[in-house]
Amino acid sequence: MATRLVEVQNLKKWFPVKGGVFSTTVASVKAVDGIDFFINQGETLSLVGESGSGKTTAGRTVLKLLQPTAGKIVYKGKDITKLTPNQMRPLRRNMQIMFQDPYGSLNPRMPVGDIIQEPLDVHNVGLRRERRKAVTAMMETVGLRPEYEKRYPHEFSGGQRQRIGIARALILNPELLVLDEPISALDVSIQSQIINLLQELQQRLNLTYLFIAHDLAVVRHMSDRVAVMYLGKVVETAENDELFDHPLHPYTQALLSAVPVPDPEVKRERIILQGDVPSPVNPPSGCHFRTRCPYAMPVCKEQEPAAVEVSPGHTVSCHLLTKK
Amino acid sequence: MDNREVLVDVKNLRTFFYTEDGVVPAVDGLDLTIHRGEIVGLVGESGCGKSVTALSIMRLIPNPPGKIISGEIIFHGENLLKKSEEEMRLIRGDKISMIFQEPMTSLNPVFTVGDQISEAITLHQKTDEAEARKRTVEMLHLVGIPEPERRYRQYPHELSGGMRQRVMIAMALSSNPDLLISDEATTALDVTIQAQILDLMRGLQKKLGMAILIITHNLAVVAEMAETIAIAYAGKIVENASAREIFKSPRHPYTYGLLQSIPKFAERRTNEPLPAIEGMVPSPYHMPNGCRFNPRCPFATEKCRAEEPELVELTPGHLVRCFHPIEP
Amino acid sequence: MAEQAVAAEKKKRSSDDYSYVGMVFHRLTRHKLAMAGAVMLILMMLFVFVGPLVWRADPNEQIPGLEGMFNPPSQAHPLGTDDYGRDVLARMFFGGRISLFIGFISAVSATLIGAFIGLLAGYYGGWADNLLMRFTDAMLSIPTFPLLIALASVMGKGMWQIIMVIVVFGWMSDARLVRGLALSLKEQEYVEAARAIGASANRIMWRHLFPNTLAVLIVSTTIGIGSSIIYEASISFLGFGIQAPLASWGNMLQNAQQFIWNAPRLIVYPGLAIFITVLGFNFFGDGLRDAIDPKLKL
Amino acid sequence: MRDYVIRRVLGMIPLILIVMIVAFAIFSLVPNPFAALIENPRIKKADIERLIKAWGFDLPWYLRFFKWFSGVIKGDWGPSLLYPGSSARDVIARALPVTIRVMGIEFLLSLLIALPIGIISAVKQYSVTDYVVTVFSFLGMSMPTFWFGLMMMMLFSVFLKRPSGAPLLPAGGIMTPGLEEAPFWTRFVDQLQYLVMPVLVLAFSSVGSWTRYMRSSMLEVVRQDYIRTARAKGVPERLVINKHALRNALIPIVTLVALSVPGIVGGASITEKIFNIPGMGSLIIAAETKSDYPTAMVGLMLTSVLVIVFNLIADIVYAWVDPRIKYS
Repeated sequence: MATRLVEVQNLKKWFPVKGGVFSTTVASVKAVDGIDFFINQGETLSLVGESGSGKTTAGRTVLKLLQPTAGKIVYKGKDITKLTPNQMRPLRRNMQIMFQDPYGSLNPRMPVGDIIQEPLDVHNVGLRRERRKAVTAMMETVGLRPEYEKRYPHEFSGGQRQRIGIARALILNPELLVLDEPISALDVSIQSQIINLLQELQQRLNLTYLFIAHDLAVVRHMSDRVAVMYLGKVVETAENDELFDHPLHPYTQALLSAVPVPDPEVKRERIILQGDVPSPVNPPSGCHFRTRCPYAMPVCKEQEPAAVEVSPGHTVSCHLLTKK
Repeated sequence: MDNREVLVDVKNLRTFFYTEDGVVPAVDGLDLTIHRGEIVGLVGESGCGKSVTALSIMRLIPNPPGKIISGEIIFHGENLLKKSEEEMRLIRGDKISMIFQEPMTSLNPVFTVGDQISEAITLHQKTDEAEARKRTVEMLHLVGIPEPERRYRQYPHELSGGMRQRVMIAMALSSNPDLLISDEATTALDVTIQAQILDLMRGLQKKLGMAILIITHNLAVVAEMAETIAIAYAGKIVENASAREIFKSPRHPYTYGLLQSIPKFAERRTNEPLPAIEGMVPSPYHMPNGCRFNPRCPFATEKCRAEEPELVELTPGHLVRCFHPIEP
Repeated sequence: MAEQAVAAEKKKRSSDDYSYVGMVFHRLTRHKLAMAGAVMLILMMLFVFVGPLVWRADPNEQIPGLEGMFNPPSQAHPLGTDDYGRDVLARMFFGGRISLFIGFISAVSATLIGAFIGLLAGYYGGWADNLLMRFTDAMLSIPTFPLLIALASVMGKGMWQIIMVIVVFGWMSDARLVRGLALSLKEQEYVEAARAIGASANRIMWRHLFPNTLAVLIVSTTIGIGSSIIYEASISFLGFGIQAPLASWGNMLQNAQQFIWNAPRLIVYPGLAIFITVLGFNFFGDGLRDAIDPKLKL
Repeated sequence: MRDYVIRRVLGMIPLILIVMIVAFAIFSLVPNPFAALIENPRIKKADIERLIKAWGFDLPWYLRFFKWFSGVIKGDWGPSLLYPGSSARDVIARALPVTIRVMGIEFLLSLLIALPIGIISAVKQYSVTDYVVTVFSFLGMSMPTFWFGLMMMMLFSVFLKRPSGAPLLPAGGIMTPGLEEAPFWTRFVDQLQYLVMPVLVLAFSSVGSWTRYMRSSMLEVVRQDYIRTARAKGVPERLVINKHALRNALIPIVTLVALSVPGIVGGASITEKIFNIPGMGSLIIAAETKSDYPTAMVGLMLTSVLVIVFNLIADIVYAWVDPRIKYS
């Protein structure tokens, strides 16, 4: 049995909406609205969803970059939900994040050597000389030429910048790495280079990935398990092949069928969802997906569906499955 | 092979940008043919010149710094590059329309969507205001916007991304163009919304019969939409064939590499690394000599480094710019 | 073969590889107005700092008697003499030094104070932001000039007092500017990355946010020097600034105003000097703004 | 929106209080005007002490502030020390119309000149016109008004004379004494001559900065995507600028205009002093140098409150012209 590295229970992250004469909180953006998932050591869990699904917020809340509104985050058996930023600091060595935007995620006024070294400085790891050596070694690991350490981010291409981001995230030898859409801003021919690098590093360093993405083809290639999010909720979780071969939630089914396939010979039956994702300030009652669901029933409006484990490791939150 | 009438024929187009840091040959000898009622996909990575091609056809290259240096764009038998600005204006939005990547920033924030569509109608058709308004509501209905009467009075920021792109499409199709250029029109949208918009475009194409030039970096999108696909690399077309040929037997090493490198959605997971194309897109200021793909090409020879290959028809309808095309 | 590759690599390092400062400098040298401004400022500096080495006259030495007053330009006095029979050229040198010094010190201090307040407000947000920004708003809604005069008359009329006064009323625009920048910068992913590695608030503010506001602050200081010089001159012109016999361009002008009918040229010199200096800073600052603005680059 | 306005109006109260206290605190440091009377042997010491007590100068400044402020709230703005026998309110009421006339004309004139020039300059960026406009804007912005005023005076009042030998334009004041009872047109022409120089001096510098604002706002807008969309649908260039771009470019300008209105009331101290105009600017400075704090404080309060009020108005106007902004 694999060891659980992270477990998240009923996690909520609401952002207040201010208004009224005295600027009081009049509503909340329910970005993450009660989700559960776990990640085993050494595996890749993908959080999949469209914009507004809350997947990015979920990733940042797990790292406590955002303070959760409710729920529990357990890291290696330890509840870290209530830790203050100061108490979190030593733990940050074990959990790192890599960002989507290769331009915005590197400080344009810092040479890349300093960018990669900064985590060592912050955590006071080793002597100054040793830190520089570690930086050199790390640059080689991610496929950057160490002699470029004096250069600034704008002198690198998008793919190289993402390598710098990986180097910064890995220099403290973390266990958990949150990958927040790490390749979606890259050119097609560069994406595969970064995917390969991430997979190679995972095997070599026994890393655990929380992979946040919307590109389902990449998710299928990268993940061990997949959790599908819709409007702040996880609607379905399963092993990779199980989810793609037997999607059970109507939203997952629609999502998978909407993905265009790079093969003109394949003609698939497509489920075209009607309408747009509702506002997370005022999500529909009951099941959040019911307003766009082709199978919506009266009960969906009244009651929120509970997560049901339909087969080992495959959980779905849908009234269609509980009705029988 | 294709007996349909040629609608647009781009020949040896060169569009350069003169920046402070040097000359950028964004489009450098590009050829492209679009037939009446055909959906053509123009695919490439950033910097390959695909958007500049679209703006060149529209004659919307900002000058300075950009300039169309040479070439011909034959549309309905006439060279668009020889047209006066006023003649060109009458073609834009009438015979050729265009939709863009960011539906939020592409709509004017201070006018209602109805005003913006009916402006397009009154510009090109002799209609009074009431007629234009009626036609706008029809168009909103046609592109699948519910409650068109109410939406008419709304501002762009009150609509969702998908709705805004529908508004853009309604505006572009309002005068029944012969050619619709879609520049990454679904890139910024979510998968399920992208599916809606692609579905809509396909449906409208069948109904109205216009040709569509789909510009995208997403091979899967053109696989679903296009009959003919042109692959661009560093300002030139490297391969041009029917969609089926491109995906079944790509002949250019770049096309081949690109197809290999994208993860396959329909295949079960393996732990094999993806066959990636090494290196990166060349800097526009320092184009490699010879074939522009040679520094990244596994099959490159001395000849590729010294000479630039021509675009040749290997089999009927299948054009490739390569000295060592991959055998099918 | 390998040598060729190295040569090609070297050749490639032209435009892509400018350091940021190099790139800004490169663009600045192509900016006509910025270069015109630079020339004006260099000439002004030469005039003020090298001039006294060439033309050694005591700015405060008076030629007594009526024949010493209001002399037209001559070999003994290239710009003539003023109402006390003092050498106007020498007074222009020393007045310029004081004006430039006051302009520079007060603009830099105002920018630093503004940047500090703006950074705190922008980074921490919440009540700290509210408090600091309400204070900034209050300071901005006080009409500057009357209070400047009041403060100047209270604090005395020395150079440092003038600098204080200009700083007290000069930091607000920089505070707003930096706050706005800090608000948008802290949404950048590299700031989030710094938080993710456990960097402290101080480190984020000074290592990540501040260096990224620096370029804008330098522009603001450059233009600020120009307006500080005008402030100094205005205060001195109204008689609340630098006091005679010490010369400043402002009080020379104040003095000359009384003699507009008999010696109008005394008005021309200091005013022209202020005008050219301020214009130089404005031209140069605007060019600098264009040079650091990535939006203008293709 | 209503909540927002209420919130902002409530927020204004502490702001005005802070401004008043800061201003009063600074003024209170100015020496007590009656202390100087001790030097005068003809005034009895007891009288001076009575005056000091009546004016509250025996109290610490914060208590004096409360005394003054409660008076202001009750409508008693205190007597003027500068003009014995008049109340501060009367003194201000005399200065206000003078300032509004000069500044109002200057304000409208600057906008009328600057806005079109700024637009042309932006549309023809990098042209000769643009360069000339830019250089002149900078000349205006860098010109020290006191010097420019003196130079103008030298030119129009010292060097240029009428045939009669009188100066071409009067050097200072607002009207020729003795013409108070003259017919309207005579007075009009007379007063107009007094306005020419101050208005020109002030307008030269504000035209400079308004032109820069308009130009940069316009430049920002013309590179937006929706301008490209307008061109792509065939909108004539004239309309692209005058309709699509201008509506957006004016949004920040309207705000700036609203923020500048209080300046019309506050006056321009130095210009008023040079041209000997009995307006608000020179009044406030004269009042504070003569320790006439009731007049100075009322003048300051008036301008500060206007600044704060127009800040709010600017925000409301912003929401009104930009449909994207909805304060909630």
